[in-house]
Amino acid sequence: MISTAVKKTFRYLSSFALIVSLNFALPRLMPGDPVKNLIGEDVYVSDLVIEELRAELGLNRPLLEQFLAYIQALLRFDLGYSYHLHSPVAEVLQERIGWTLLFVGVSVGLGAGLGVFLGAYAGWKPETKLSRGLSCGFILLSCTPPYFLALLFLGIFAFKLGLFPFKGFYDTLTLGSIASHLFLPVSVLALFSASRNFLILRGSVIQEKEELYALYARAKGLYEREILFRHVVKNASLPIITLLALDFGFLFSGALFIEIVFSLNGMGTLIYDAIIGKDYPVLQGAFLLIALAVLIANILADFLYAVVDPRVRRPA
Amino acid sequence: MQHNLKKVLIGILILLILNASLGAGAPSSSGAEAKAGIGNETPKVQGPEFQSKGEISEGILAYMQAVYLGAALRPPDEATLSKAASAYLLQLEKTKGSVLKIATPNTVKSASLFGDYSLGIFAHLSNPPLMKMDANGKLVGQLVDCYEVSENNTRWTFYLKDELYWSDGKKVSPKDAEFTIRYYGKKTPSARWINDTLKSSSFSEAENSVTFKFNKPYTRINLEFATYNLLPAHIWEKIEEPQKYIHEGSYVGCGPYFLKRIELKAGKLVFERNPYWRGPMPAFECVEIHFYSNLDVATLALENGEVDTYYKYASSYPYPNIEQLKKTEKFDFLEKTNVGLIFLGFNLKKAPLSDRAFREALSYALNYEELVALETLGYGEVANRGFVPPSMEYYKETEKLKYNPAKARELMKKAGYEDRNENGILENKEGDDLRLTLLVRQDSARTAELLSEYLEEIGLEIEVKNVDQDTWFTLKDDYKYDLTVTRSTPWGMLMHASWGSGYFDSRRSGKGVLHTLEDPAFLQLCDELLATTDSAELEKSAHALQAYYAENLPAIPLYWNRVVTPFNRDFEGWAADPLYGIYNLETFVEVRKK
Amino acid sequence: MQKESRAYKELGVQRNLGLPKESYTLKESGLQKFGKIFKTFNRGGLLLFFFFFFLALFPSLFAPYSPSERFIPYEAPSEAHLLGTNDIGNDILSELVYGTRISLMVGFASACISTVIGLSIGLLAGYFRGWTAEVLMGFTDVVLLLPKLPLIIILGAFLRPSVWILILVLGLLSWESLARIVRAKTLQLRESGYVKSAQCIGFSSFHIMCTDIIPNLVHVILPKFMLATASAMISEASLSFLGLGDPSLKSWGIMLSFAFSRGGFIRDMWWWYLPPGLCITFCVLAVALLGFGFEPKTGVAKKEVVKLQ
Amino acid sequence: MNSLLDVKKLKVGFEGAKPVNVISEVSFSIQKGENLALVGESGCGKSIIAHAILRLLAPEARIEGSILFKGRELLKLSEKEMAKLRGNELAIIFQNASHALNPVYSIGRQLAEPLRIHQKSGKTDATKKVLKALAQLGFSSPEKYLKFYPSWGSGGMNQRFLIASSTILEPELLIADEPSKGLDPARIKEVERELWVLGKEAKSSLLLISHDLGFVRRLADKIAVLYSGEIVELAKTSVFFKQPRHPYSQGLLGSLPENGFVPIPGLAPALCESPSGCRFHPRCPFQKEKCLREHPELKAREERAVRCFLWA
Repeated sequence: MISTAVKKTFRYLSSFALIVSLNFALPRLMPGDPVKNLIGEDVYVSDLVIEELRAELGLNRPLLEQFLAYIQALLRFDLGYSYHLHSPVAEVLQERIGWTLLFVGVSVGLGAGLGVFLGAYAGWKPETKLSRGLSCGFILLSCTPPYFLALLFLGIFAFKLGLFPFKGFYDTLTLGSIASHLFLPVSVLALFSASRNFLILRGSVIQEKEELYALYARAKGLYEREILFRHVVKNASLPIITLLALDFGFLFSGALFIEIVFSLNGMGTLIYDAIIGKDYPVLQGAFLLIALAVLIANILADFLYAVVDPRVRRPA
Repeated sequence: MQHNLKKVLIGILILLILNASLGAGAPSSSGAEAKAGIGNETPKVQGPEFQSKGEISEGILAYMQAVYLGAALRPPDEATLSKAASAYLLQLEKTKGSVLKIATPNTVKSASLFGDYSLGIFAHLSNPPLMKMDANGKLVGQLVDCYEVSENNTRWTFYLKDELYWSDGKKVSPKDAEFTIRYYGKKTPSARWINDTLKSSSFSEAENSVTFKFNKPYTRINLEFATYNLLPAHIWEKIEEPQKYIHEGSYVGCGPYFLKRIELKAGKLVFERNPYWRGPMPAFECVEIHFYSNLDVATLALENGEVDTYYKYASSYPYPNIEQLKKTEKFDFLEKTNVGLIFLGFNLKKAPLSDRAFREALSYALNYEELVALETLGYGEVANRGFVPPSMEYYKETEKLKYNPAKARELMKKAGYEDRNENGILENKEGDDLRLTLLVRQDSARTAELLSEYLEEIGLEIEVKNVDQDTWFTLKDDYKYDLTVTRSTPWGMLMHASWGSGYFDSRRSGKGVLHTLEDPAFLQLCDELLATTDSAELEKSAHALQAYYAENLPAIPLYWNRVVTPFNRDFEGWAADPLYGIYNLETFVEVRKK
Repeated sequence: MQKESRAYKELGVQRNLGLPKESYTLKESGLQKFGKIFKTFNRGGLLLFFFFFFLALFPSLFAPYSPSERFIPYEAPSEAHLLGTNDIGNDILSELVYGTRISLMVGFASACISTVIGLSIGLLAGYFRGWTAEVLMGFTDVVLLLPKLPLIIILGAFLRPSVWILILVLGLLSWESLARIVRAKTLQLRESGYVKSAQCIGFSSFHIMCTDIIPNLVHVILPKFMLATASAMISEASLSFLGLGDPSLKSWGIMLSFAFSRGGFIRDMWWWYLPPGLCITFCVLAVALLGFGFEPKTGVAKKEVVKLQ
Repeated sequence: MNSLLDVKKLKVGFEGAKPVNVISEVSFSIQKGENLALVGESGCGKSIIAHAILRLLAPEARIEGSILFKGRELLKLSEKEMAKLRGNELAIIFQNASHALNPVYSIGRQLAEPLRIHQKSGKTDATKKVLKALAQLGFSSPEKYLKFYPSWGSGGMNQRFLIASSTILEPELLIADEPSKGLDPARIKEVERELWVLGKEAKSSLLLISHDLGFVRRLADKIAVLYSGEIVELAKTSVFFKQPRHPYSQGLLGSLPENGFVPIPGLAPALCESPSGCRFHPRCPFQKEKCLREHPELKAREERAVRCFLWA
């Protein structure tokens, strides 16, 4: 047991180290020059000034030197300074990650709950019209591009029915305003993660309900629903744990489109602007944060899996 | 209602006394003017129900001087004064809490006045630049009454307007103007030229003027000073690193409104009426700029009335969405010919585009009417060979571009480009097929489709290369293309020697700039334009430049489009200028609900 | 994780030969299981799939005009143009029909690439424990943690933009989740009786993998293949929304992004943006229904009998 | 005579592509406190009868005849009423214990479940009962097993957990489906003792399903031999073992190790294709021409019922 834990941590550490260096290399591989981006489109600036700016941002040093400086700064938890947002990257990320986690976290929670509940029902009675309808509905959902659904929702609920505001995390910093502002984006992202969970869980319940323990539960006197929720669902939702961890990366990029449509300035738009504007420190910081989040999500999933499924761990 | 009125009355009296004390404290200038005005007739207390605070306070001032200081003045009778004061108070009361909302896709990304490009533009309302461009493209003073240029364009003197007050009550002094220009010069990379070329600067409180002495002649200073926001010296002196100064709270401004709050999370800027603004009183207490990162969402917000109008820097309201707005019958449209335009740029450093005859023949291959119809849905017109649109100063009428594929083929043949091996593609003089790369960015993908269709019709093989923004800049700078579709912004057209010369002059570099023209005749024309500020000479050189374009076709303007700005019908008083569209002081002071 | 053996199979095995559950029975080997599964197709999915396949092979039969022909722009649906015309006047129906081939190619080709890579890495990592597994899974973790968006831009910028580059990019970036699931499943299958017995009998590990483990992975691979096709098509559409796609591709994804960027949504031209969206959805629905076809059918008489003898 | 369980002319068939009937007209009864054993080779339908009694068959099953449990007709009960009975008065022990227990829940929770469902008893009081049941089954320190999981223990331990779980409410009728399957002789002894103790203390009667005759001999009062879906011989244990009448019973006893380990030739027919006439005739050493054509009735005489023409 100890050796697998050591091996696993070594594997995670090495991949994380590789990610850190890739985070450094990736932005610099992208075409385009951050200094030119900084100056803006119409302005004429002499080359002297450009060189001065490049020196100021430390981009004139050889790559290796920049890389070492980046690593040293990282060890001091200093993520550097954003070129475009003019403030330390750590602050920018801290402010944005809060809102994005709220928005993505709630959607993932809702999505998982909805997906598991409806998936369990659809798996338990696959022949009924309702579960067939649900299956096709959720397949349709999982195949529509995220921004397509977001725009449709906005068009119908915010524009035609005028039920919800159009943009921003809030108008005034009150709970009511945040809730009404985030209702549509959360429902779109929740439907998305629900559609992925639903499909996986439906298949899983169909297999699990054939198991002998389900029959024995019935022989113990449990009635229909009780068998499903007291016995089958826990077994069937094991793959959901790994799916959520795997999907964590997808949810950040999926949220990007929803953030663009609903004009929420969360992590998605931050990364998109940084890519367009070649804001290296922000890119490095944001990718590091996402890699860390996905890594923690996976470690958490492995741990949670061991807690939920005793077969994986030896007797306490 | 009664209770509010009483409270406001007391408030206004205190303000006036404060003003009066300030006014008295100020040196003779305002006093003299007041004396001259009062002597013979009652102060100007008439006109529309809006009294500008300036007139009222002068009236009361004169009354106080007559009653308490025994000045030999005929005090204005109480009736007109009290009517004016109560009208003013009623007006204040009525517009309490009224908000003008503007939707814009130019999102502000960080609360740094110096760092964020869009915030710099929107801050014009609270910290207006010294100069501005009027409706027909002429540079006039905004916070400045007039300006003088002397010693062959090295000494510029600007005379500030008198009744300008910062929103914290202090009077605007020429010291602020001098500080602002020097501050920009030192702190922002794009204004570094000021730092290098400014020899000396001085200001005089007496004439309320500021003078700048440069070490070499500059003719475009009036244009440059239309972009630097006037900053209060007593606040910004303390800020060492403006680029890194993040501040979401209120900024002190001297415009009709001051920037109260920047709320990035709610996606809006909030401006509030400047209590010390002495000009005509704006009709709205607040102006809110709402950012929408998606164009369609912004148009939806406009349609169902969440916002009153739409503004995007240097471009029009999306043409396909206009028809939808018209259906709601709630909107009027302000149309002005755009100073910027979409044009087909040529790589003049590489055959066959370096050959003038080839470019001439090519100009006949493009179906301009269809381009206007499809790209601007009718909100545009076929351009002239002179490239410069009529909305620019000293516009010269030149020959219209014509679509005639037969003539295009004929001219190609005459220029020596024929299809000798009958494979449907013309060959160049050395005999190999003409394969041209058309480099385009994502937003002009459709235009590229149309252009390649037209050019293939006359026998040229076009390979369209769709690239993202940065790849376009790098490939353009390395001249790795034959044709490219790109756009010019109003500010870009005015750059360098103006009339679009900034885009072609090979001595310049920059993101949007093609720098393809090395022809000495063109360079000489540019230098002439840069050397003079005299309007007659400017006109002559401008016309020569436009004739040069018509003659040599360094680039073909695809169409001249019109900047369309929709606004809610129950508003009136919008004013637009070519540089910043409706986002200018005149609009915010004049605009009212019907 | 699909359970390794179902009640009926193991009851049945035990009954017939009276051997303990762990024994190897030729009758139930992986290969035959694979054949049995393939027969149970879902008719709806098959029909839909072949309709799109046929559409991709012979577009000229269905399309009234050639996709590049231009008429009056922004026209509403009429008999001349069943789905109206787009912003530069192309007939939307013809563009849709001609877009099938490219969309199917992008969707399925990248799904195949990601499935093949994911399957092989997962299988190897699952079957051969020890160092190879660690290295492979480490590599998968790295790809999992890599941010997708910049990679797409870099690959797009360096290589000449073409449909094959897009397929390669989409294929290379979506295999890691399949690899992890296949590895977990292979670890389970490796422990099961018939694999151990096959090893005792001396089959080569490659043979064991092909005949026993892969057929049992079908239940894992097919739903994943469906999800991979769906996400490939969606990413292609979303890329163009961000302005990173290749507009000369004329696929459904590009049509969808032009519909949104050229005023289709605002002018309520649902006949412009709904059809490409629905085509992507139904195409993936076809694969999904095929996927569901492989699920064990409940209530088949013979199965019950075997279960409870 | 109020027998505990009275099965009359039970017929079980399955719908589907090719409808097949599996059990044809089986009748037997169990008195209170009496143990009956259903014996037969693999594939003769023993388990199907057990599942039919508890109505655990799949929806496609067609069940005719009647099953009276304490006078109530089980086939008429709704699923909800049936659920109240199962586990409470009528319980079953499945054959493969490791799969019958839910892998992700602890033994403590699974054992307490019948208590919480049927008697709505509180957590502490349920745990007390569970500990008592575990002690009864011979677990030295039962607390250790509350947080135990099925995957941690051996097949034998799981078997005892399963028995504890099915008998915790002291059901009146306990059906044990192959409890001795796959266990070593020592374990079989333990299971035998546990079932015997249960019979004595809880006065619950037992329907034992097995193919292990030795095991059945010690536990059952009456024996019914099943062949290809029908009962061929029904008799008291002592009488049966002394003198089996039906050729198949004789064959079965003959195949015991202590009787010379003589196997019955041929294989049991699959349930869906049963031979004509007497179903045992292809393997019967006393096969007569009549046996091929007619199908013998089950005739009861001298405390025994045999379905064979020899038993006239």
